[in-house]
Amino acid sequence: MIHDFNYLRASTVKETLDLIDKYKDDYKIICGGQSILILVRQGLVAPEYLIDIKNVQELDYINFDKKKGLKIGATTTHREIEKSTLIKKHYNVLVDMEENLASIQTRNWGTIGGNLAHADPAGDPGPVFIAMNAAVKIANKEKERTLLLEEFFMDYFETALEDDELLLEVQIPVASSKTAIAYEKFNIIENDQGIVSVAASITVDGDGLSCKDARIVLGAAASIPMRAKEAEQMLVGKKLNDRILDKVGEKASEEADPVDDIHATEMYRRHLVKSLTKRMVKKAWGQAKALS
Amino acid sequence: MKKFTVINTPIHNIDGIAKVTGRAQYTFDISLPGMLHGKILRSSYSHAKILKIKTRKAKALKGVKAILTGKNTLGVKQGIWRRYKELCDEEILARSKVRYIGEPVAAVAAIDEDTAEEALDLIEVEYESLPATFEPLEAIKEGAPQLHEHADRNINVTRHIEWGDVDEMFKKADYVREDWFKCSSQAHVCMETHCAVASYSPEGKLTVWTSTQSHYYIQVLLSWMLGLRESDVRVISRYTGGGFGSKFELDSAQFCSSLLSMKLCKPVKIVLTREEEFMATKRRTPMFYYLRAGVKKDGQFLAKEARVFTEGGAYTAMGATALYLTGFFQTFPYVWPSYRYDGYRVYTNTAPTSAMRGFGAPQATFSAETQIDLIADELGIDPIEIRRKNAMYPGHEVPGQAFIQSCGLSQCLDKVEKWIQSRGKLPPNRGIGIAAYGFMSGGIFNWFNTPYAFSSAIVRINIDGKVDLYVGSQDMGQGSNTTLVMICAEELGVRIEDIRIHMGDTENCPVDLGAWGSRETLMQGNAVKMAASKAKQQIIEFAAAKLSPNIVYDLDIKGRWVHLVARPERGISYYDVVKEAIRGKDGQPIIGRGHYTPHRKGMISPAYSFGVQAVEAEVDPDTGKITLKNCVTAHDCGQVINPLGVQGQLEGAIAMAAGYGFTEDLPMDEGKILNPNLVDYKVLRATEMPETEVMEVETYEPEGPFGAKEAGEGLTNPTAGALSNAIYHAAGISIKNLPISPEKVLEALREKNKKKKKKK
Amino acid sequence: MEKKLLRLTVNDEYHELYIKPKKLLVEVLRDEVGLTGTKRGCNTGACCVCTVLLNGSVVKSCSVLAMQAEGADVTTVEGLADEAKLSPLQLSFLDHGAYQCGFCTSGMLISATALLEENPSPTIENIKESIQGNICRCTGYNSIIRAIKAVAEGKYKESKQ
Amino acid sequence: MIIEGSVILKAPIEKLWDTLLEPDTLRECIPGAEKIERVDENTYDCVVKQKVGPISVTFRFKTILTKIEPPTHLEMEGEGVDIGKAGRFVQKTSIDLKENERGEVEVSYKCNASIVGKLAMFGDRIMKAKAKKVEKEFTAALQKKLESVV
Repeated sequence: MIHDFNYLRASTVKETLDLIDKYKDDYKIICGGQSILILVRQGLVAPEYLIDIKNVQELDYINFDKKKGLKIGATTTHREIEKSTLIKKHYNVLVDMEENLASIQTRNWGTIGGNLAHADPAGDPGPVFIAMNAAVKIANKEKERTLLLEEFFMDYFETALEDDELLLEVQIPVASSKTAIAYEKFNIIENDQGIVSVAASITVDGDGLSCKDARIVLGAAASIPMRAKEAEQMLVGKKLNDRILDKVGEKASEEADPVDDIHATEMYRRHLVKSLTKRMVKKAWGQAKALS
Repeated sequence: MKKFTVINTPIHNIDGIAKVTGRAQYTFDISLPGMLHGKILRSSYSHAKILKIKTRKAKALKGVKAILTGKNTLGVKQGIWRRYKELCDEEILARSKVRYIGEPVAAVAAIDEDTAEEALDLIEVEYESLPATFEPLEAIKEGAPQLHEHADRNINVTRHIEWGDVDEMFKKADYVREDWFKCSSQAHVCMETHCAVASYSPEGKLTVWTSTQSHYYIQVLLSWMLGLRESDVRVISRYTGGGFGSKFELDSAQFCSSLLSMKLCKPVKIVLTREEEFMATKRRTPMFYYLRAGVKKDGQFLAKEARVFTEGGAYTAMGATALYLTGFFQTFPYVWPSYRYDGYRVYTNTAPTSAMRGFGAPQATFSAETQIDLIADELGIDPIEIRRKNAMYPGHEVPGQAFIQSCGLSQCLDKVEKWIQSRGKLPPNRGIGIAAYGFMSGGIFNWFNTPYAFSSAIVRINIDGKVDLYVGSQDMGQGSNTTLVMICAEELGVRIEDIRIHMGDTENCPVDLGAWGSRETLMQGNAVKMAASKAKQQIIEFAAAKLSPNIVYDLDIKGRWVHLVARPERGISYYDVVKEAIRGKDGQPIIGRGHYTPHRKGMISPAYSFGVQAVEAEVDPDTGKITLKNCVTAHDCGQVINPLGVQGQLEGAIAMAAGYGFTEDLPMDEGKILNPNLVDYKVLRATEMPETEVMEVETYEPEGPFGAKEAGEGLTNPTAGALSNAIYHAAGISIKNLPISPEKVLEALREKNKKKKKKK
Repeated sequence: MEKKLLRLTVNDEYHELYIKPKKLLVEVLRDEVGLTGTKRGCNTGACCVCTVLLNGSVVKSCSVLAMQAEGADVTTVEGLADEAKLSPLQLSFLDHGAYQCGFCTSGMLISATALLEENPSPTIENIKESIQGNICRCTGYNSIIRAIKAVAEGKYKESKQ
Repeated sequence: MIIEGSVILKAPIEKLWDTLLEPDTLRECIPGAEKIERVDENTYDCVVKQKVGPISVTFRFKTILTKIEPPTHLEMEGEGVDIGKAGRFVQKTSIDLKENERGEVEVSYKCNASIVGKLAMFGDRIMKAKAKKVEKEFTAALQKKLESVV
């Protein structure tokens, strides 16, 4: 049952921040509402004030600049990202990721800001954005701040957002011309939430043979989308071969901290982390090599 | 002239336009003036005594109109197996004890759903927790907590089937193998959840709109539970949003809304939430299967022994039928010279398990067909060959159980074999598995103890030639209305648009037991055919008088043309005859009545469908993930009535049965279902459906209308077994524990590799 | 809780309604506007039987607060036919038996309508993706896919009606 | 849902036993414990608050010691409800203390906990994850607390 709430519709960022500040003791933000509404409907979340930012047009944008990179406003829908020609051209992995994110119905109404703020460790954008070294812009009434997305996620459904803060934008830096990113999630039903997911970003050397930089991010394998940093390190300076892939997969699997649930045991999740890590590193590496 | 004019042409569902325009009104859509909304408080204990229920606070809530508990009922223990008192064990609103999480303990009516739900939180129930038991193999042990006083060791029903000399035949066997199988539960997931709108009037009449598969059963069970005369309960069900076996027993929405409405004399609507649907409505019966089979070197079947323990849940429901049918269909569709079956249905503190599409047969087919492939492999015999060798054939008698009249199994095997050959060499990690199956066309055993014919129909022909067809069957989407209209049109010699069907209303329709057990085409179909034939006879009598042909000529009607069979051009328009006939009958419309009850047709069913299904699947050895590629079915449903309907039934069955095979499950923790929502319960989506192909093998079933048999549930039987065999042939692993999750596949692959290494 | 004004256009008809802010779009369509063709099948936004077009895009009307549809154009299954003239998709669904119990049908039709609006010549893969979220427990989807494909292939042009 | 594990501590077994039964110990170690009071010899009144993202629950429940075999074995069970009616919580726990030859004590515990109600609808995944986290924090805190006993 949905408990009654006061509905407040904001149309600008300023208006939103004022409302948040005013009602910071007992409010929730709703935008696409694809996650929060499920909880509200079960009566598990019952805020006094619901602040609707769906109409905050100024946060609905996708901007690209060759030097500064990509900026996506928080109220941009998944579908806008999926269909953006800019993104398709420069960050195709995001299109792949979005195409496999839930149903079209969800992508049409759900927003990127809402997805990140909900902080489900099984969410798709988190791992991919972290692999891209994304940052988020956050503001309260007083000031704005920027922090790396990997520092934004704190725990299951917990973020670094303070009670008076609003997520404004995702920022993705320009990647090196020799970087490629691959993402895959494992599920039984297509477009379902991943039982485990892995994003890998590989930057190759000038010769294209060895790895200059690597980022491996695991989804649904811990309380937050997590980087497998030791596994990443094992790749740097190395040439790609099956042995190293095996080792990197093993390491990522060790680093993961998954749980047992009805969809998979902890052991199986670790196995999936290993398999997907190997696949994604190989795939990204192959693509990066093709770039050079 | 063609053999048929209507039958065997693809006809879209006659309810179609209402459905594609959103005009079809389901119970979920019904709203009556002054209607209240009800909610049900359910037990959060798997086993507990109810000490006290305090409703004062809840009653004080503004907008709450009534709160009822088990104390406000007549205290009847009901059950659908009415013939046996000890199997009537469910009160629906528990009076003194709850036996599963989700069992109703109180019902609230309020001005809206939110208020009713708020009231639930204010009802205080004092329980005394009791030790509980959840697994049949535990619950049956001496000393396990007992659910019902009458059931020692929680044994609810036992069933023994035996023929031939099993022990002797085992001695003759060259090869004997034993296997254990575990068949999981499954949720029906009707898109329309259980719901009812009940309206009681001070005259003493109760009208209930509900989403059901059998308005007759609901009428009878409600009248029993509420102390009303059967005819004072009217049950209406025009459109039902899916049934699959979950909607022919009395449910909590129907009972509680009726009870509340009787108290308040106002309409009360109760719609179960999806969570309630998962937790507290009935589900497919989980089974533990022990199988021992003895065969000759050349693959000839000799002896089979089966022992089954089913997780019954807290009440009998239709579980007694599932227990019998799984034992019977365990030998299907083969000739086993000797067979011994012992089934035990065990009460557990879980939601009751009952009927679901296939009714015990999918479990039987999965275990039997998986074992047959293991036997074939061990003996080096081709899977098709071993099945062909032992296939049932027309005229076969299953001793003491059934007589097989039509049977197209061997033609089905031929067709599927050809298809497999056409696939050529498969890519790595791909395999094709087959499973043969059969199913009944309606049940014979009268456990409900109905004094009525199993099916009845009335045909009334009006002055303009329009035919009113009254049936008691229920169309829940399977298309029985269309099938019956086609049968009626064919028999009468008119067109589909000449017929208007009336169903789903106990007040206007003759009794039929409802849409379950794949009974409508054959049983209701026979009744319709008989009614139409009787009406037709009257028309022909008039036509004969008018045409005055030589007495040796025979008359018939086809395409609205009443004519001499030998000289079709000599005839008279159907419309003209009808007009005159009615005039000649002193203005009475032409009426034909039909009915059907099987007599002398064995214990199970008057007729059986047969088929063979091949599933092509791919296994990812890295993750264990299964992908369905193709699913091809050769099916003998006798004379096909509506090819479009058969195809729809087949494809729908594949989606549901493949889900049973590898994605759907109801895991529990201490009796609590862990995935009571459609996020965590994995139903196949469009993206998971394999390519499907249906190959009809037409036979003529003497007992069926125009030779037709069932084409509904049987199709659910083979898929899990065929999938399990496909995985066996793709990856060399046999998984005997449903659902075949990627994790189980991976584990089995590891085991296999370990053994391989050891051998080296 | 005080009711608030909601203005929206449903199937080309303008409505001004006073609703509790907690009402979902599906509830307003069914209970206030009186169009019961749109169904509900779950409480978790997982079955898509409640799919409607909101400003031309498919959404789950159970996962949109009605207040969020302020000023919007909504199309439900009741808006697909032109009086008695069924839309090509509706006709094709009939011919292909692309429904059984019919409870998911309105959502399916709306999803398919949106697909063909955006992509008049979809592949089978595109069709599957477009109805990926919509659960149908009866048909096994393949008849629905065939029905949509037939319309995309031009088999239900105006003349056919 | 079963949570089990063990810690090895260097302290006299009797002392560990006594500390374990102190309400303060439990209050300090159970994450989110707001109140744990001994009502009688074998009964504790507890209020534990838990939070997963936007969802907060406060379980008010009784814990009864059902088997006490000092200083090696303890069994308890409890049940209660969320004050917001989000669910009913049931737990059964056994704790074993075992001395080894090195003079250390292995404290092993097994808890079978279950939540029924709206909260459970939220998903097994989250519940399990939360339980794992609570367990980790509990073990760490208990270890610290018991170590301080020495």
